[in-house]
Amino acid sequence: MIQKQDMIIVSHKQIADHIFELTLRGSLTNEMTSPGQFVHVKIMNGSEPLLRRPISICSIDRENEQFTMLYRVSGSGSGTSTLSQLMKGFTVNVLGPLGNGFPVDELEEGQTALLVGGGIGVPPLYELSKRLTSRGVKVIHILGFQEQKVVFYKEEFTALGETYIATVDGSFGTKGFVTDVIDKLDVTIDGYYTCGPAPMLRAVEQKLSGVDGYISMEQRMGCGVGACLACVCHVQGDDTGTAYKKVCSDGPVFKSKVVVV
Amino acid sequence: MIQKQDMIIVSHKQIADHIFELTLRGSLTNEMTSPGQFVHVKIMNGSEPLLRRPISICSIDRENEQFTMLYRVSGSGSGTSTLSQLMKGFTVNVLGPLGNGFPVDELEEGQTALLVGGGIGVPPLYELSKRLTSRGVKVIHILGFQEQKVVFYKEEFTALGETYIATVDGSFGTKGFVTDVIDKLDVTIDGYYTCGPAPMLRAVEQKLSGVDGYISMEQRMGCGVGACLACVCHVQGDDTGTAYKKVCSDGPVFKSKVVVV
Amino acid sequence: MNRLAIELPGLSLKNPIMPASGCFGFGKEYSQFYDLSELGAIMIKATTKEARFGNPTPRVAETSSGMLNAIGLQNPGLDHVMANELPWLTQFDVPIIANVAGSTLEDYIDVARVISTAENVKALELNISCPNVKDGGIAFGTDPKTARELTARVKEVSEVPVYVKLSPNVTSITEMALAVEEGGADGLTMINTLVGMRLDRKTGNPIIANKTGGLSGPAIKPVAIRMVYEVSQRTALPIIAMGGVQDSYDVVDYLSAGASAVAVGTQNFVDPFACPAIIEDLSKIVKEWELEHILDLKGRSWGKHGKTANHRA
Amino acid sequence: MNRLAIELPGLSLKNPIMPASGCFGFGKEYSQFYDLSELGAIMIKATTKEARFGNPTPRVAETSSGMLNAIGLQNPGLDHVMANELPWLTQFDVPIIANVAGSTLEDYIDVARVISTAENVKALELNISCPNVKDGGIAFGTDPKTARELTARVKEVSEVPVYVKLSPNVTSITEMALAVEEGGADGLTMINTLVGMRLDRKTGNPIIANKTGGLSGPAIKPVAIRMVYEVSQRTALPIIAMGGVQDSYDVVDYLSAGASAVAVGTQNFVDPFACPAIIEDLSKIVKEWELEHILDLKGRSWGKHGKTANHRA
Ligand SMILES: Cc1cc2nc3c(=O)[nH]c(=O)nc-3n(C[C@H](O)[C@H](O)[C@H](O)COP(=O)(O)OP(=O)(O)OC[C@H]3O[C@@H](n4cnc5c(N)ncnc54)[C@H](O)[C@@H]3O)c2cc1C
Ligand SMILES: Cc1cc2nc3c(=O)[nH]c(=O)nc-3n(C[C@H](O)[C@H](O)[C@H](O)COP(=O)(O)OP(=O)(O)OC[C@H]3O[C@@H](n4cnc5c(N)ncnc54)[C@H](O)[C@@H]3O)c2cc1C
Ligand SMILES: Cc1cc2nc3c(=O)[nH]c(=O)nc-3n(C[C@H](O)[C@H](O)[C@H](O)COP(=O)(O)O)c2cc1C
Ligand SMILES: Cc1cc2nc3c(=O)[nH]c(=O)nc-3n(C[C@H](O)[C@H](O)[C@H](O)COP(=O)(O)O)c2cc1C
Ligand code: FES
Ligand code: FES
Repeated sequence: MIQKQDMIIVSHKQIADHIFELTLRGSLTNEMTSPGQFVHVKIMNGSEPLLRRPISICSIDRENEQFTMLYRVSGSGSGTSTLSQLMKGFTVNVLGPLGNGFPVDELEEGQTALLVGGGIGVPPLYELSKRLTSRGVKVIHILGFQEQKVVFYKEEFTALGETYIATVDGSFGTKGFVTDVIDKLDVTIDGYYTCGPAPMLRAVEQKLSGVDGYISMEQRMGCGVGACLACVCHVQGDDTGTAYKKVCSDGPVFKSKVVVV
Repeated sequence: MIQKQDMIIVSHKQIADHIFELTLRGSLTNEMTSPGQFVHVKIMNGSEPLLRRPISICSIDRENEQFTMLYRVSGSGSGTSTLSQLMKGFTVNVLGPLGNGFPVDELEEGQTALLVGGGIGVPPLYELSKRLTSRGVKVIHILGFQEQKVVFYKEEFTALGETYIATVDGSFGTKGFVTDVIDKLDVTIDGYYTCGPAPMLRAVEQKLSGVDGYISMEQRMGCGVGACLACVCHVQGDDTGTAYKKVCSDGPVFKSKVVVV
Repeated sequence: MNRLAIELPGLSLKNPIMPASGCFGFGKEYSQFYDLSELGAIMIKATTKEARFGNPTPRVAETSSGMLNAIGLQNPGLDHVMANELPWLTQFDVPIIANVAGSTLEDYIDVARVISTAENVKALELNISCPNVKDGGIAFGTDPKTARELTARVKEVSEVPVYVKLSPNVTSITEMALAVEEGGADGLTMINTLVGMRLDRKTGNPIIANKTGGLSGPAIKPVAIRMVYEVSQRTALPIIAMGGVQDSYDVVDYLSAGASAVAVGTQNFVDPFACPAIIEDLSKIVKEWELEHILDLKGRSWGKHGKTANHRA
Repeated sequence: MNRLAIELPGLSLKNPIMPASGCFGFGKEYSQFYDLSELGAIMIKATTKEARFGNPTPRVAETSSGMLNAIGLQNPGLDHVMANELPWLTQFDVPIIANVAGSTLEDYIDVARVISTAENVKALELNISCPNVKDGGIAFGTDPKTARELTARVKEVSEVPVYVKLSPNVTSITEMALAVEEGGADGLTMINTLVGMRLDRKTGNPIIANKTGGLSGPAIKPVAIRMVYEVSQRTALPIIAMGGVQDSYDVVDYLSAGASAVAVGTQNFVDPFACPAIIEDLSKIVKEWELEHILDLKGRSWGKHGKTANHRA
């Protein structure tokens, strides 16, 4: 069930250049079912900033009724920059969990999953990876970033499985894009999961076209619950031009080849 | 000199129903010269709330470079309600000191000053009273409030001189208005100083028409520095209708009988 | 007596609060949050004759205390709305106001004729003010003569009362209001969005794919209040007002300005529970302020001009 | 080369930033904060033939990300401005744009004829868009024919180039722009305020004594950007843009939309140091973005339509 709740800031810290890790506590956590879902965050009371911000759930701690999200501060004066100033003890109003996440039971114990993340698309793969590994699925992570100073969660992912980092400028890991790493992989992939900028998603979908996969989409949102039609995308193979999916409520995760990335 | 400064919240607490006491530190304090001046406070960065809030200086602590203001939270969603949530350690942007305060050297040692305040017009009289008493002027305070629960600074004023409280509903002190207390006073007043709602100011000016006095005006403001002409008032005895004074920069304190209250 | 109930042409409202068109879909999504029967009414998403995909994305952008949208009248088309959306809504005890859009006079007439026959559609809202599609009726919304004509023609075919939704992007909204009143409108809804634009700081390109969009939210409330204040004193038509409503005090403002009911748009996105929360708060206000009826507030801002007809139930 | 300097009809600007009329008085107050010679220009408070007290108070009210004002063209009158304000401003090395207001065609002509002779007045700004006084020229600002006529007549008497300040409260601001262009205007300034209103929650009465006021500040920026975007692509006239500018990125937005210079209004009240801060930040942007000139940004938002004349110094 989608709930709305003032959640308490349990911890809030910067973990890379412009990247923050925020942990919130509240019973809303109990509603979170699948990795890849997101929450819609109201940053201050009142009218400024007006709209909620969609942020992926990065990890869930049921026991302590808390979950963590990672977010990028997009510039001075942005909503996320205000968010980054809120301190432990304050509350943040959360609407969620929203949308449909990555299915974790499509792969069996012993099979291999490839998780491909780009930039601020990396966070939702973390809870996913925890779920997959706990089912005995072997995970390979390929994480792409612009440059070294924005790399985050390398240790966390490495603890769960093989982890490759690519940076566009080569300042860390492989120089280039996540697809450059995929090219060099020499294993059989039974399924893939990807989240990141659209060009990356397209490249991954194309490169792994023989494999079943899941793609998490991003789109500017109004309501986050399927009512405003701000976040629609076209459907592959639709001739009428009027078929559509809503990223917020039909997605954000779609089976590959379903929507036009 | 008027300055603009991010000042640090040194202490911030509620002292009566909806009434807060806020102490700020910063070198801007050194510019504060006369009691009755005010500061213009920007409550949050960004566009909401947009305008600064004019708040009187209540007391000045030069030694520690800090000053105190008292303010009333005017309702949920108001700027002052947001202000009241800011905690020790945060900063508030202050523009000031603004305007012209009460002259303290018009009265000699041994003379008697009557200080009449109404509601949230009481605060500036506190620094004024400290200055007057330190010059050996005898002060009598008459402070009017709506009801007991919004009464504040009774002890502080009492420590400086005779203090009468009037409440409209009689729940504390004399029942009625400050003018009811004035009626009962049996002393010679050498000068008066008053700040509060316009009807009170008018009543005081009329009742003490034989005495020299100073009146602090309130008006909705834009700029606070004399540029926008939001805060004008008419001038007594002006036939042209075009003469005016600006509350922010010509006032807020005017000699009695100068402006139309 | 229900002190919040209101009678307007075609509409018996439990309370003066309803979600604004385009901000509530056809109700399904918000039905997970509360019982839609709590609402005064529901203004459903604009319906056109044929299904429309609408504009390319991005379709929304945030601005200071506001948002821009250029959805572009995406909707499943008249037949689908008649066959699916409206029947689904009959499970709730709430009148539906059907927002009707089109590119030509005939489009409006065709949609109005059919949709006004649905059992739960109690009124039409002619959207002659959508700024986001070239053929979205905005031409009807800026020219008094065309607006009057359109209203009159739709009135001929509609089975239910017709409200006309006015655009704020005009020199005189009062002139438009008087024109549609002459055309036979039963009520007014106002305001639709102001045309605006936001650019990406880095590239300088418009953020919204459609370039311009409609500005809604608290930023436009002062403009909307002024227009309701002006129009309500010049026409006899009841006004359902909207623009930047966030809480019950905003509703009080609109009633004070002269509206008879109030719609909530953008705030549904900010808080999906906005409408029931406002309704609850209005009940409290009526009690605390000791009002016989919420419409005692109607037209308070007019000063000495006296009161017009009110619409208490 | 000064990468911020701009040449416009009558105006050699050190940079594209100037305070907007009515938000800076005649400069005296802000001269305590910084050297006014740093500014690109100064748009002084509207001047009318006779001294005016303006409207009763309260004259301002805050709204979401905006403010309403109804000052009512208070000013000391033409003679006083000529004898005191303008001579005082000659101590600064900054061109003055004189905002001219009136109730009749003759008023405008009389003020323009005289004020345009002051040595530091390098351009006039015809205020045909003040929404706050019944006789404040708004009639000129909403009717294209009258606006064209007024422009033409003022042009006949003015010693300096004439800019016309457009009102956003019209159905088509482009139509107004084209009309004054036809009338011989040398440039446009836009936008003036949107007419709005705020009510007191408790009493329901308008907060502003004049009832309605002009809405300014960040709330109106999306509307202003859209209008500049539209008008700049349709006229050859340079535009000095305004509406909700808070920082240098807002200036970038206006230039991208098609403006040639930018005025700062309400933000002066929020931060008296706003103008010099923005100018400094613009210098940084020019460097960081490796622009040859700030006007390289002009019209970036137009897409493939190509560029018009720019106004680099
Ligand atoms: C399903 C989903 C999951 C996401 N998960 C994460 C995450 O885990 N971590 C993270 O840092 N970011 C995530 N994003 C992107 C994040 O929503 C934006 O970066 C953020 O909204 C930008 O807000 P701002 O206050 O920084 O920027 P502003 O410029 O102040 O935002 C202005 C408006 O534009 C919208 N907006 C701006 N950029 C984007 C964008 N890229 N996508 C969607 N809306 C945008 C904002 O939501 C806001 O409405 C996710 C987006 C979606 C759709
Ligand atoms: C010279 C001067 C000194 C003042 N000193 C004090 C003081 O020491 N303590 C104190 O509590 N109050 C003082 N006030 C009044 C104080 O400025 C207002 O109560 C406050 O601005 C209200 O803001 P808000 O955020 O609570 O209300 P909101 O309703 O959010 O305010 C909206 C707008 O209206 C303006 N406004 C609302 N009420 C008033 C008012 N009564 N006077 C002026 N502007 C108003 C606000 O400044 C703001 O621009 C003083 C006012 C003036 C002019
Ligand atoms: C995303 C979105 C979609 C809208 N779609 C419609 C629509 O289909 N038909 C219509 O008449 N108005 C539409 N509107 C306008 C609203 O109904 C309303 O008039 C406007 O948003 C002002 O109210 P608000 O400030 O409460 O949102 C839409 C507004 C938004 C934000
Ligand atoms: C208090 C105030 C007074 C104004 N007076 C005038 C005026 O005298 N003449 C004029 O042309 N515009 C006047 N304006 C409009 C501004 O010049 C400007 O066009 C408008 O405020 C939008 O810019 P902003 O959002 O940056 O304030 C005034 C605006 C304000 C806020
Ligand atoms: S964000 Fe509103 S439908 Fe997806
Ligand atoms: S507040 Fe601007 S002149 Fe006084």
